[in-house]
Formats: sequence, structure tokens, C-alpha cells
Amino acid sequence: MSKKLYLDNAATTRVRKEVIDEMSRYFDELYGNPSSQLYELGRKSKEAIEKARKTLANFLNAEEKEIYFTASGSESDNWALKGVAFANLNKGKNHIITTKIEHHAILHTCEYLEKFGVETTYLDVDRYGLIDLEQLKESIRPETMLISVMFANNEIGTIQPIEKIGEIAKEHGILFHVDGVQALGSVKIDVNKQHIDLLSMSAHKIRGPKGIGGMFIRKGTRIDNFVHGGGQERGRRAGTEGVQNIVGFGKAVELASQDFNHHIERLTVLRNRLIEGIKNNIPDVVLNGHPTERLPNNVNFSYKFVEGESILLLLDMEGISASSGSACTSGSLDPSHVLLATGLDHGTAHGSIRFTISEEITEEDIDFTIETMKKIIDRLRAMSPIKNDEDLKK
Amino acid sequence: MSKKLYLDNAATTRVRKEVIDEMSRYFDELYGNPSSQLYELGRKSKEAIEKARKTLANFLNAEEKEIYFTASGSESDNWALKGVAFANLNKGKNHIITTKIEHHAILHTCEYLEKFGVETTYLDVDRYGLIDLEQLKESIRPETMLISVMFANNEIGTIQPIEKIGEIAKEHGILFHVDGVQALGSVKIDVNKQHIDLLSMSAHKIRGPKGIGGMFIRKGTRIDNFVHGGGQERGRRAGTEGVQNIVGFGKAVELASQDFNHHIERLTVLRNRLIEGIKNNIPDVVLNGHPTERLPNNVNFSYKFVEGESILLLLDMEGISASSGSACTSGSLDPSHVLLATGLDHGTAHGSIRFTISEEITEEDIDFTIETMKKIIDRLRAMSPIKNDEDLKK
Amino acid sequence: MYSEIVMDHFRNPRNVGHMENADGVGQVGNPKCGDIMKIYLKIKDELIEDVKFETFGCGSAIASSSMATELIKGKSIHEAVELTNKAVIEALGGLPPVKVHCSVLAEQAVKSALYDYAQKTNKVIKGLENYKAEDDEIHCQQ
Amino acid sequence: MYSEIVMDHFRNPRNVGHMENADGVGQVGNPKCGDIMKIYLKIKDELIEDVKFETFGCGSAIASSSMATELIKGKSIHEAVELTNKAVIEALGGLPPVKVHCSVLAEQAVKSALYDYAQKTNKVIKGLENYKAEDDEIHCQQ
Ligand SMILES: Cc1ncc(COP(=O)(O)O)c(C=O)c1O
Ligand SMILES: Cc1ncc(COP(=O)(O)O)c(C=O)c1O
Repeated sequence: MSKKLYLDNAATTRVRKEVIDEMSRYFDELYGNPSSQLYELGRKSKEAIEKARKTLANFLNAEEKEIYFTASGSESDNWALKGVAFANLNKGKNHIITTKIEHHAILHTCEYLEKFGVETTYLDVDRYGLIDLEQLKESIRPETMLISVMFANNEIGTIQPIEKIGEIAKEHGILFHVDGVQALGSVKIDVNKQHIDLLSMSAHKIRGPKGIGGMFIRKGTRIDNFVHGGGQERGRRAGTEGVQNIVGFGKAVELASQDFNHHIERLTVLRNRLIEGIKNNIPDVVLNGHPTERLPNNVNFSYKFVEGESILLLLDMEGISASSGSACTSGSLDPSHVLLATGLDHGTAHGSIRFTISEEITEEDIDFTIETMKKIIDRLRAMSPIKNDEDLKK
Repeated sequence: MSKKLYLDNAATTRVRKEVIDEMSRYFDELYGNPSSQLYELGRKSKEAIEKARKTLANFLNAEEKEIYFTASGSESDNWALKGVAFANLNKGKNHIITTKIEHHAILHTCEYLEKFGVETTYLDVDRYGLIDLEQLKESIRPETMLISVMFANNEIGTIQPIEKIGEIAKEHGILFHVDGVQALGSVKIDVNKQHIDLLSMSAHKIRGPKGIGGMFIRKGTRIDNFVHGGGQERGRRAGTEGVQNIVGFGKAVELASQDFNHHIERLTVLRNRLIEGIKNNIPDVVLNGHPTERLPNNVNFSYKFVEGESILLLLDMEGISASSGSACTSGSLDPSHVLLATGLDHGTAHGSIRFTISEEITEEDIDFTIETMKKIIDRLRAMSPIKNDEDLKK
Repeated sequence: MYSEIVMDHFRNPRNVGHMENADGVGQVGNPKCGDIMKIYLKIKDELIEDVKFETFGCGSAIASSSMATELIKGKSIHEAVELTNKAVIEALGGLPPVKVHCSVLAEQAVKSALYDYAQKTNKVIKGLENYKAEDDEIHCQQ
Repeated sequence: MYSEIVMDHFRNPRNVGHMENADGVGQVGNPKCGDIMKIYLKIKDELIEDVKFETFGCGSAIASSSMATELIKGKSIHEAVELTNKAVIEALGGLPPVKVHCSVLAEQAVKSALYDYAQKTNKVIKGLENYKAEDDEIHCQQ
């Protein structure tokens, strides 16, 4: 083994050359503070930020003044939930509807908000990870202020019927937040068509730099600020802007928008090749997530009778980076809450591996991955005291 | 004029070459997600973060596990205040003591916290910008949970008697937060000697990258998380880490710690040269801030009978970047709250200019600045209908 | 943030300076707000023969004063009294929203100087019948 | 995150596999927790002549099993029963805190296999008098 295969693009991505180039001037050449509008250097920084803002706005069919930069997808999620909650609590609104398969940035924020009197309904998902629109409708209360549903799931790749959810939210006059961190660049997002009021984004998932996030906030939305202080971001999010990071985010979105359809088509072919290859070559596997309503870069299988961390370590030895839904990899007690929510038993969930590909991956890489996985699973199964589904259920 | 003179280093700084070099590997080479500990690429990112954390800890005489990375000084300030407030409100503690000259990240956060029942006392300052320790003591109530005082002021450079304030806080069992954003790298900070429980920092003020902040939180401090979600920063601050930025922050602190004393001595000499030069060459000026207890890089004067924005524009034409305490530069109604708190009248406050130097500045630059200022002030005064202190008071 | 024209008038203000024996003088604004404009008029046969200004204020205040003086120079007092802040903004190629008050101040300074002239000469200028010189109350506008 | 020794035992586990006609077999853990260890013993004259393991679990679970088998191989059953999880951790050059339970499981698997042997052969092994085979209750430890 010599080649390195990075197949964990849902965790983070390799920053694109063009992005690095675009950023490079904003360290020691155009280093002005964007708040310093009275000299050239400050104005240039400001212009750079506004250019990136425009790129994002265009990509989402939003207005420039509806785009805000944050430090991460997590901050955007926190802002959306806490901002809406704190702005509406004293209006007699104290209820949020979300799903059982959200990112922890949503789930832990909802938990935290309990101490301020916020109640949350967590929608179930079916075995493919889809929510039930009827359950959503039934969950709506007069006190419901926000529906927050992720566009696409980071673990199993399932894409929710966002437009339909948006319609329901709109009908009931409830704000609709979408965690779009995984969807950005992989699924068409149109905040108007999809009736989205708030959208979380993160640059490092689309080959931009780490530590920079974005948020769409529909104009007129009742939401408190999250970071208070200076007048940055039109007074809505304080803190000297990470100009170079914003520039990089803008460039990454620009590149993503340029070959959007081609990118998705190409990834989908590779993804399907990987899915079929694993299905056909390795027995006793379960595909997690939806067969078709899934991210073009996501392949997630459970390999029965073996455990995910061991697989990852062996993959790493073969130069392949991936991720797992096993509790062992996270140091937590239970395997992925997402896999469990789809009804997978603990034992099977422990043996799940997620591959998330990028445009840098080739057919050969896919075939190498299938082959490698076959060897690894064979090897670990030979070591395993569990040999069949009966054992698994004990 | 050809040379560009950047004299606004309190607003932000030019990233150092060594910092850029250190960061450069963390874009498309070592791009792993630090949470991915099961493959090499993830472990390298994590190591890089921990190295930076160690550098900061050493510099502050703190423990590594007491250092957290945030997105900005503003986020750190927000975290300190909101985190402590929300963790203590239900303990019957609802009072914060701070000063009238804090950064807006503190003042606006305190304002916001009012809606959660938090009360704030804003301490006065004398004409040099120093708080009165007696007033501090008198302001302490049984419900006081936090004293928050900035180490050094960003506009007038005044350095507070932090150690003495820390002693008072400690005696009363009250948490002590210090906004150290301007002090870092310019004043010796020792969190133990100075009895600091929480310290806010920001990389871009010490020639690191923009969009990365730091926070010291003494172990055992009762404080809520601010950004909820994943397990980053030992579960205390969610969001995929801006690894490259953290690496840059670490390097900037490493460099700052290396020639710390020499740096301060050299800047102090230049600062004093600028102060004396302006005093001796331009009539009707007022030095803002403390004559000696001030940041080694800060020179802030009010130039009577003229207005700050005009000065800045003319300076920009001469290639000099500086900043002003005039309302006109901020688009707000009143001139700097800091200058007003020192007792300066509005008219005079409008004519104040801050120069903040860096190690890249030479004696010649200082002399050029003095000369240029003399010309500019003469020119604007010739245009001004105000000619004397009487007019100013109208 | 400023247009080319604003910057040009800031850099090279027209008609700047003091005027001895002016026929009309108007001053508006105050130091608290950070803007004071003073306009001097030399008037002959109801024509503004010369005009000067002195301004304490930001770049756009200086540019607005300069532009206002240009716009009324050589005009009759009846034309001059119709100068609006909109006209000043237009002539300047626009002002940032937070700076619009500078153009208002320029309009007021002109009116105030014309009113001063009318008072001294016992003339009535249409449009200034009910003019009240700004009292010194502070109302820093935005 | 893992020491060199852990990685070595994970990569090249010693004594891995199934054993026919074992004299003692012990299995602990369950799929729910993500860790199952099964240990087979071949015992002659109270000496552990051979030992095998099968493990479903993470890297440190496999390494802990491997190390545990190495530590008891060739020992007497009385020595083997004294194997502690601490000894396993030490021999492995340390384990991350969240993985300490793997070494506990290894200790338990050994004890369980020894107990099985004792039961089958009607022997009493000092230290196992009150041993209770783990019931299948889930108590995923950390
Ligand atoms: C004293 C002080 N506190 C806080 C901040 C905010 O830091 P940042 O720009 O990183 O948000 C600044 C800088 O603007 C500052 O000078
Ligand atoms: C669906 C989803 N939401 C939120 C986040 C958090 O984004 P960030 O890593 O930028 O904090 C992630 C990524 O980890 C994600 O996949």
C-alpha cells in the first residue's frame, strides 16, 4: 500500500488549491480590519467579504443581506435555535420540533434550552432515515416556534423532503430551520422554493477552510443575536471577521456552483459502484440510509459480526480513511444515535462504516476500497465469536 | 508619498511570515478532522491543536486543559459572561460588575443579559481611564457572580491594576474575568499571580490570523457551554476546529513569547517618541489614556477644533492607516464611549486619533507621522470655524 | 465608501476660508454632534457674488459644504434658497446613508446665511419667511 | 491514540482463533456494548498448555484479548486467575481512559474460562470460589 485514500469527506475535506490561492493574499498583504472603512486596507477586506456573501446568496437564491458568516456549522445551528428561542420565549412560544437524527449541534442545544423552558419534540425516522410528514403535522402545537430538520444526514446521507416540510411550516406560520451543512454543494438548495427561513452551512465540508460557517436568515425573521458586541455582519454577529476564511468559503462555493450538476452525477456513479461492489462481494451487510434519496457522496453499511473501530484501524493501515458509527470510535456508550433511530440493533450498528467520497476519487479507488473491505471483513469475522444473526441478538 | 504606514495594530495586525508558513500545511496536506482519531490525518490535526494549546498555557502560566479555542475575542467575551450568568442565575446570583470602558463585546452582552434578569454595575474611570478600587469594593453585592475588567483598553491603552482587582475578587469569592485581547503579547499575563479565572484572547491582535480566539477558564469554574454540539475542546466548545487558525495562533504566541521583553522595550521607546513629538509640535492636543500605565504600542491624542474622520482621510492619502474615536467613523451618534467616560467633552472627543504601532515601525516612520500630523492638523484647523476652547464648549 | 466627487471636494475644497465683511453669515451644527458649518455670503443686487465656508466635521461635511457653495455661487438669492440637501447629494454623486445629515447641514447653513442677509437688509426672501435660525439645542441627526 | 504495543497486538493478534475440545471456555460482554470476548483454554496438570481467543470489538479489545492470552499461556491456573486488568494495561503500554473497560473484559474472560474449567472438573480455584458467570444483563461499562 502506498496511495492514501481519503474517504471521510463528510467529516471534513481537503481544501482546494484554488481556495488556498484565493486566501493567500489575506494574511500579510490585504490584512486590514473590515471595520476600518477609512483606509484602503480596511475597505479591501470589506469588499472581499461582500464578494463572498454575494456568491453564497446567489448559490442559495437568497439576498446578500440574508447571509451571515459564523465560525462553524455548529455555531450556525446554535444561533438558529437559541436565537429563535430567546426571541420568542416571552411571546408564549416555547416549542421546537426537530428529529432524532440531527447533528449534536442541534440535539445538545435543544437539551440545553430545556433549562430555559423550551420543550422539544424529536420526530422518528423510518428505517431509511426519513421522517413522517404526518407525525410532523401532529406534533405542531400553538406554542411551536420552530421546526428544525437537517437537509441531509451526515452519517447515512438520507435527504429529507425539505420542500414539503417547508410548506407545512409555512402553512402554520412556524419558522423553518434547515441544517444544510452536509447538503451544501451536494443537493440543490433554494431557500425560497423550499420555504427555508434559516439555513446552517459550513465551509470545511465543501473543500473550503475549517472554522468558518454560514447562516441564511430570511429577512424579517425574529431572532436574537448570538454573539454580541461590535457592529460586524450588519450588527448581527460580533467578532472581527475571519476574512481569509470567508474568502476561502466564497471561493469554495463559487467552485461548487460552477460544476454542480456534473459533480453530482459523477459522484453518484462512483457512489453506486461502491454500494453495489460491497453488496455483491461481502455477505451479511446492511445498507444504512435511503437507497436513492441519499447524498451523492455517502455510502454507509453495517457489516454484521464485526466492530467498526477495528475496521477503521485496518483501513488506516491500508491507507484508507473512513469513519464509523460505533460507540468505540466516539468514546461514548452507545453507537450512533442516527443508526439506532433507523431501528438498527446495537450489535449491528457497532459494525457500521461510512465512506464519503470526493471528486478526487477514481473508479480504481472505489474498486480498491471494495477489495480491501472484503479482506478486512473476512479477517475480522474469522476472529469474531459472533457467527450469525442469532448470536447478534443475545 | 509612497510608503504605506500601518498604524492601526489595535484594530488588527499583519500576519507574520512565520505564522503563515506554519499554517500552510494545514490546508491541503494535513487537513484531517481532529475528531477523527482513528487515522493518521486526524491525529496530526489533533496534535497540532494540542501543541498550540500548550504554547498558550505556558505563556499564561495556565494548564493546558484550562485553554479553549474560540472564533474571536468577542466570542470569548460572550462565553465568559453568558456562560457564567446562565450557570449561576438559578443560584440566586444575578449581578455582574464591569467598567464603562469595556469593549462592546462586553457591554452589549451585559445589556442583552438584562432580559434574563442580570443586573450590571458599570464602574467609572478617572481621566486616565483607571477604575477606582474603592468603587469596585463598594459595588460588590451578595448576588455578585462576576467581575469583568479589561486588562488594557483598546482605544486609550490604559492598563488596569489587574492583580489588585483579582485579589478583591478572590477575597469575595467572585469569579474574575479579564478581557485580555489587547494585553496579550504586550503586558505580562500570569493567570495565577493575577487571580484571573477567565481570560479572553484573540489571535489577530498579535500577528496571528483573523477569526480565532482563545479563552482561559480556570479549572473548576462554574460556567455553561456557549456553543453546544460535538465533543470538541473536551466537550466545552462545539464546532470543527479551525485547525490552521489554531496553529497560527499558537505560532504567533510562541513568537510573542520569544522576544517579549525586548519587543515591549522597543515599542515603548517608539511610542514615547511619538507622544513627545506630537505634544511638542502640535498645539492644543490632549493625550488620552494614562501617561505611563499604557500599552507600549498605543498613542491616542485629541486634536482640538478638528474632527477625526477628516484627519483619517487625509492620513490615508499620505499612506498612514490609523483610527479615530469620532462618531463619524463608526456611523454612530456619539463619539467613543471610552473617551467620554474619561470625562472628555464631545467636541474634543470627536477630534481624537489613535496610532497603534508594531515591531515593523521605525524611528523614521514615527518622525514622518509627526510631521504629517502637523500638516494635516494645521490644514484642517485653517478650515475650521472653531478656533478656541470657548467655541468648543458651545 | 465615498464617491470620487466627494473625495475630490474633500481633498480640494472650493471656496474654503473666512470672509471679512460678509453680507450674510450662517452657522449651524455644534461641536457635540461633531459637525459645524459656517457660510459667508457676499451679495450684490440679489446675486451671490462670493461665498466662503468654514467647516468642522467629517469628510462628507467638508465636501457637502464645498459643493453647496459651488451650487449657489453666482446664483440669485432666490435660486439659492431653493438649494436642497438632495441636490447636494446628487451633485456629490451620492453619500453613504449615515452621512446624509451632512448635506442637510449644508442646506441649513446656506439658508441660515441667507436669512442673516435678509434680516440685516430687511428683505423678504420667499421660502425663508418662517425660517427660524437653529437654536443651539442638540439634536445630532443621522 | 494507541501505544505501539497495542497496535502490534491488534495487527498481529497472538493466539487468535477457535479451539476444539477446549477444557475451559469463557465468554463475556455482549453485542449491545460492542465487545465480546471468548477465551478457550487447554489445561494439563493445572498448566495452561494452550489458549485461544475470539473477539468482537474495537482495536483495544482485540489487543487486550491477545495480550491476556499471552500473559496466561504456560502459566498455572492459579497464576492465571490472578491476572488483573491493570496487568493487561501495563503490558500493553497503557490504554486510553475510554478503553480501560477492554482490559476489564479480558480479565473477566480469563476468569470465566477458568471458572468453566473448574466447574467441569470439579476443582476449586482460589479466587474463583464466589465467581459468578456474568449474566447477560447489559451494563456496558466505561
Ligand atoms: C479589548 C477588546 N476586546 C475584545 C475584542 C474583540 O476581539 P475580536 O475582534 O477577536 O472579536 C477586541 C478587538 O476588537 C478588543 O480590543
Ligand atoms: C449535519 C451537520 N450539522 C452540523 C455540523 C457541524 O458543523 P461544523 O463542523 O462546522 O461545526 C456537521 C459537521 O460536523 C454536520 O455534519
